[in-house]
Amino acid sequence: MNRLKTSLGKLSFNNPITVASGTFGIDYQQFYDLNLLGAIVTKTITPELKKGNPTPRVYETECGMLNSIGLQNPGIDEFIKTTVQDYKHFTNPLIVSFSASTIDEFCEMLTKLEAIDFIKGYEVNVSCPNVENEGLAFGVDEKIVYQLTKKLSELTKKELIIKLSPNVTDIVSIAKAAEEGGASSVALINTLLGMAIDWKTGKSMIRRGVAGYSGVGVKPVALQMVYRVHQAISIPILAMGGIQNYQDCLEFIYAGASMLAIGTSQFSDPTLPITIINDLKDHFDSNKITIDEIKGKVWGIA
Amino acid sequence: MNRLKTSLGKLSFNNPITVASGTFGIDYQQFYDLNLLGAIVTKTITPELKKGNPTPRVYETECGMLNSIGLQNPGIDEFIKTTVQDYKHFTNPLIVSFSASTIDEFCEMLTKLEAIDFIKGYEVNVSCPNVENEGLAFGVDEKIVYQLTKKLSELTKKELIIKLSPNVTDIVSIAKAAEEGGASSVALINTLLGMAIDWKTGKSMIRRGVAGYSGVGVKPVALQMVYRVHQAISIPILAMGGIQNYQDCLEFIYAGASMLAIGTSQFSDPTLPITIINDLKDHFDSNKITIDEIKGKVWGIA
Amino acid sequence: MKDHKGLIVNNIKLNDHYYLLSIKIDDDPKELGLAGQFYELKVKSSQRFRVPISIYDIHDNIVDFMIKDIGKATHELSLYKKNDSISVLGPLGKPFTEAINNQKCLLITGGVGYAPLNYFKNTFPHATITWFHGGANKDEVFPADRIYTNDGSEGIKGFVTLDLEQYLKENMVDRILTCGPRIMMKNIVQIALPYVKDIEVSLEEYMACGIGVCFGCAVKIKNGEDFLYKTVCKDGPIFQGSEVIWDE
Amino acid sequence: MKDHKGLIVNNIKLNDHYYLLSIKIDDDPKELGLAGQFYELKVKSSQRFRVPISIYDIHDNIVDFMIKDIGKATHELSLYKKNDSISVLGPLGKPFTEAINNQKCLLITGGVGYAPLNYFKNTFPHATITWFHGGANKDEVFPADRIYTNDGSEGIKGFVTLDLEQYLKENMVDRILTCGPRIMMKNIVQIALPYVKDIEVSLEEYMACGIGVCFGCAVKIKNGEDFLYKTVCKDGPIFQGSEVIWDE
Ligand SMILES: Cc1cc2nc3c(=O)[nH]c(=O)nc-3n(C[C@H](O)[C@H](O)[C@H](O)COP(=O)(O)OP(=O)(O)OC[C@H]3O[C@@H](n4cnc5c(N)ncnc54)[C@H](O)[C@@H]3O)c2cc1C
Ligand SMILES: Cc1cc2nc3c(=O)[nH]c(=O)nc-3n(C[C@H](O)[C@H](O)[C@H](O)COP(=O)(O)OP(=O)(O)OC[C@H]3O[C@@H](n4cnc5c(N)ncnc54)[C@H](O)[C@@H]3O)c2cc1C
Ligand SMILES: Cc1cc2nc3c(=O)[nH]c(=O)nc-3n(C[C@H](O)[C@H](O)[C@H](O)COP(=O)(O)O)c2cc1C
Ligand SMILES: Cc1cc2nc3c(=O)[nH]c(=O)nc-3n(C[C@H](O)[C@H](O)[C@H](O)COP(=O)(O)O)c2cc1C
Ligand code: FES
Ligand code: FES
Repeated sequence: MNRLKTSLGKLSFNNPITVASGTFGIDYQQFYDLNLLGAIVTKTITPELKKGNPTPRVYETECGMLNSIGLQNPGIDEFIKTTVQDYKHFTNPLIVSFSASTIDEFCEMLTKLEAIDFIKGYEVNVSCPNVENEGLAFGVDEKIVYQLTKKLSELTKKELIIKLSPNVTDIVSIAKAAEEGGASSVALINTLLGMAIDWKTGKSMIRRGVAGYSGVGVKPVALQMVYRVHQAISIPILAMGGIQNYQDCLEFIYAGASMLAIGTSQFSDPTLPITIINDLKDHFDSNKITIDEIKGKVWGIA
Repeated sequence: MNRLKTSLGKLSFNNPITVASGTFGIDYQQFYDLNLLGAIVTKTITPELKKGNPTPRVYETECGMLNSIGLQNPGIDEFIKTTVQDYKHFTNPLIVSFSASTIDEFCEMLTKLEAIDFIKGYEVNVSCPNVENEGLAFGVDEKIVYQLTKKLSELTKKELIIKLSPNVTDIVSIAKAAEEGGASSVALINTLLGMAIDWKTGKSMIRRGVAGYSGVGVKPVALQMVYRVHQAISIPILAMGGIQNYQDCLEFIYAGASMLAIGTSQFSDPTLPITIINDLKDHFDSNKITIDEIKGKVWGIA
Repeated sequence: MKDHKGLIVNNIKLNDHYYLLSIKIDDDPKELGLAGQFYELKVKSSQRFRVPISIYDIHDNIVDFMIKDIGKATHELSLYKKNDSISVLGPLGKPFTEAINNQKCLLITGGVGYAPLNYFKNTFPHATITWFHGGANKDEVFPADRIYTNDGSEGIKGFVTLDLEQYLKENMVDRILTCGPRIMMKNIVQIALPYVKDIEVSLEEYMACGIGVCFGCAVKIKNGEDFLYKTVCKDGPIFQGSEVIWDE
Repeated sequence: MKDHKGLIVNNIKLNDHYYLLSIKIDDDPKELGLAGQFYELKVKSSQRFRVPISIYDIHDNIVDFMIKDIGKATHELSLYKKNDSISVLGPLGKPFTEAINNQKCLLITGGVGYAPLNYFKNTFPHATITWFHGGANKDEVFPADRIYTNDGSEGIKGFVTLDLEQYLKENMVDRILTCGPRIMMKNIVQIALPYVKDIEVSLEEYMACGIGVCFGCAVKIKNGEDFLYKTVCKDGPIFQGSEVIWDE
């Protein structure tokens, strides 16, 4: 019996472990068989090539890291021609992350991706600036999240995951908007906004100043958001934010996650996703429980 | 020459180090002379006695802590009668933190506190639920922050600090609202919303579930907010969030802080504020710089 | 109360789970603490909070702690060696009430709850002390007048409260002092209160500051018909059992 | 490229700032890496990122690293002792182009930039190698044909580029290979490019993944009139100096 079986809205997985968009690439196949992952999530692509931000782009903080990659990617056409083809022969579900600066662009991208049968789902990155809304991120405005999701959900029958930004006053209302718009699941959290400065010189450690904060330091925030969102919506949750080991995964499952992504922690330990899968298997087997049995079952709250 | 001299809007301080509301009490005088602090900030008080939340109320996470004290305090009248009297004879400025659930209550509290001449300033905690606005925190709504600040600023000539919540989409607009309303400075950040779960049992480590996250794990977020707020407003900033040593203070000063508060880090090291003052003095003296000379002078951002 | 730089002078393994850590503190021995008080030990594995540990004994300027290895901090402490230094904050909290001569004290402890009562016993040699101690199994057992284990591996099989009512019917007891699992202390108060009014319990709660400023370590204490939260670290850890609200 | 469990076999202090760390890796010696490639070492003081360190030399299945103690990770590594184990990920990146027989190679290094070129020199004994090395002071100096120090405490006083143009005017050089501070390499390219087209530079950038997936370690590389970002860890660290956009 596979106690690790899980699913998002329209996709089933052999285990609940996947990778966080932008922290993963085909190169990891040098370390393990990528089919062992519950699913594969690719780095966010955009309508056109993006060069990315000036450097320094990454910095390690006491409890995590900052990144300011600036969505460097070759653009959707090149992605379809080359990058995505590397994933053609894997048997686990392939989820493609994408982003754009207008709702129309999002729709055009989805249409292009729909043509590729081995893509099984989409993760829609709504943390990017919306040029039609004063450059505010799509993901901070529930009305726009609803509109965007509605349009996209009408264009596909595949798994449609909306990946939420944590830099909002009320993530619950944004998650609800995604659900109402027809998302089949939500992913959270993307990076928090953070910063670091060299105390000796006053120099920003990241060229762009403000950057994305991830890693173990964001875990309590991610867990809180997963919990609150799970209380409020009925579509499944792909959770991420600071996961370092199988114990962290269990916390997120208790909070309401159906699926988990490992991001930052891969950098120092490339085979970590596999270690976690094995540890989870041991845990579930020896405790004779399944994911569904404990999902969202956090207790002791009054 | 005292290179550590600094000020907020209407108050000058011998050094930039104070304590974060709720993490400090008169008991620390058993460890050092409280006059050594740049200023003293008391725990938030409310119009009536508050019993506080059920326990567990505190939990240590990998990179910080969660708290769910629930603003336990004896209420303003008892505070005026007893607690605040303990601070009568200190020579450094005393700043009193207070909070309420309606704007009128805030104003009534301020009026009561105005009668006490040795209170030199106020820190207005706007992270509490606003009963007139669906129980949303005052601090998430810029219009309400403006209204509240405006009313309070008309009632006092003392230092008026608005303490901002980081759990918002756009802290900059909230800070601007405080400035426009007549605040003489802003304090940030209060705690992020966080959570922790016992992975073995699924039990919430905090009885209320969601709690306030503080400590080193929030530092990148705090720094980012201080930086962005400093870019946008011209009143001074009292910064806090994960400060553990004088290097952290320098980061915040470069980001734009005029004054710094130590919170969580005191718990494992009660004399930490004094250590930090001494270290800062050494640093500023040996580098022959003053706070004003480096304040907000972060560079290398493009 | 001070933040002392302590020096480990001994760390003795008592069994697989328990050890006795002896720390030399350069201060007036009379200032080192009273029975029921505790220290907050600074460890590397817990950077924000310290570890509250009761005084097990004091001789000259050495404070003994009896510690049970249950997690990262208590495990780290088990590895400390002679001559290691450690920052210890204390003594903290309110002690047990002093025992007057010949006062008949019944001590009831469970597991590591043994620690603070050991110091009580040593502090008041002229009190008349009877000690019931219970634990899950024989690793949890230390010298006492009556021993109980859940699994019967030593002493009487059963909870430490097994014969309590019987004992109180047959014996005059002035005071009960107890430390152990909350459920044990709750049962003791329920059983014993009709016989003994003065029951001092030693409570535990997660702590942040340890000195009474943060209100983290709150426990519900009766306040007329109502209740209020008191702090274990400053108002306690010793409370009157009759005043604690046990049901939560 | 593998995540190896390495075993420290030696850690020799060269001077107050530099040490030579030798790590045994159980793998085919031929797979352990080429000159210009590097490893990512896992340390406790840096939990998220590893520490990129160039191959200084390889003999049998022992990889030597020359490390400068400049911060927490490099300091931690200086304390590792024989028989400690360490996780090392590599070899990573693209190596220097191979040297063909008798090819006239001018190596120019600054400080710890000495390391990768040392392995280059050892790898191609039949190349004709001239080596200029510079450093701030004599602690930064290692065996070379010409030594420069900023403070004149050893060799010629001045930057390593002091006589470079003169030398290139007087000598035929097929290739230049350089590793050191960015500003040094930038100057070298500016001075030498009129004389030598083939200048390989070894770049540094903060790294997260180390294997080319995160695009953290980007450097600006010319792309016609425009530019694009390439990764130091996978596309580099070796680039043609003429293709790097030096002004940022
Ligand atoms: C007043 C007082 C006196 C104590 N005296 C002793 C003693 O003499 N000997 C002894 O062995 N133990 C004693 N304890 C319990 C001891 O403090 C805990 O066992 C210890 O904190 C567990 O830490 P850990 O990291 O090893 O375990 P973990 O389970 O890993 O604990 C993680 C964290 O949880 C908290 N925590 C866990 N258990 C407790 C607890 N019971 N009370 C408070 N916080 C807890 C701490 O913050 C700790 O850092 C006492 C507790 C209190 C409050
Ligand atoms: C391809 C490559 C090869 C290298 N080869 C060597 C070598 O052979 N010998 C040697 O001594 N050093 C080498 N370095 C530099 C070495 O990686 C840094 O000195 C080291 O990361 C500093 O870490 P720290 O924690 O000691 O210093 P800190 O200043 O405390 O660094 C903090 C963090 O900053 C980053 N960082 C700091 N400096 C650098 C840097 N120059 N490059 C990349 N990241 C940095 C790291 O993420 C580090 O964890 C190389 C760097 C690269 C990119
Ligand atoms: C270097 C880096 C690049 C990232 N790029 C993307 C991206 O392209 N698209 C996206 O949706 N999230 C991106 N993220 C966010 C992660 O997918 C993830 O949401 C976040 O890092 C939290 O998880 P973690 O703490 O496990 O890393 C990136 C994160 C990092 C560290
Ligand atoms: C136990 C605890 C209690 C707190 N109580 C209050 C409070 O009463 N009022 C308030 O404005 N902030 C309160 N805070 C927030 C702190 O003042 C501070 O804003 C926050 O902890 C971030 O700083 P730090 O990371 O240094 O702790 C509390 C924080 C903690 C940890
Ligand atoms: S732990 Fe802070 S009041 Fe007890
Ligand atoms: S460090 Fe990730 S691409 Fe180079």
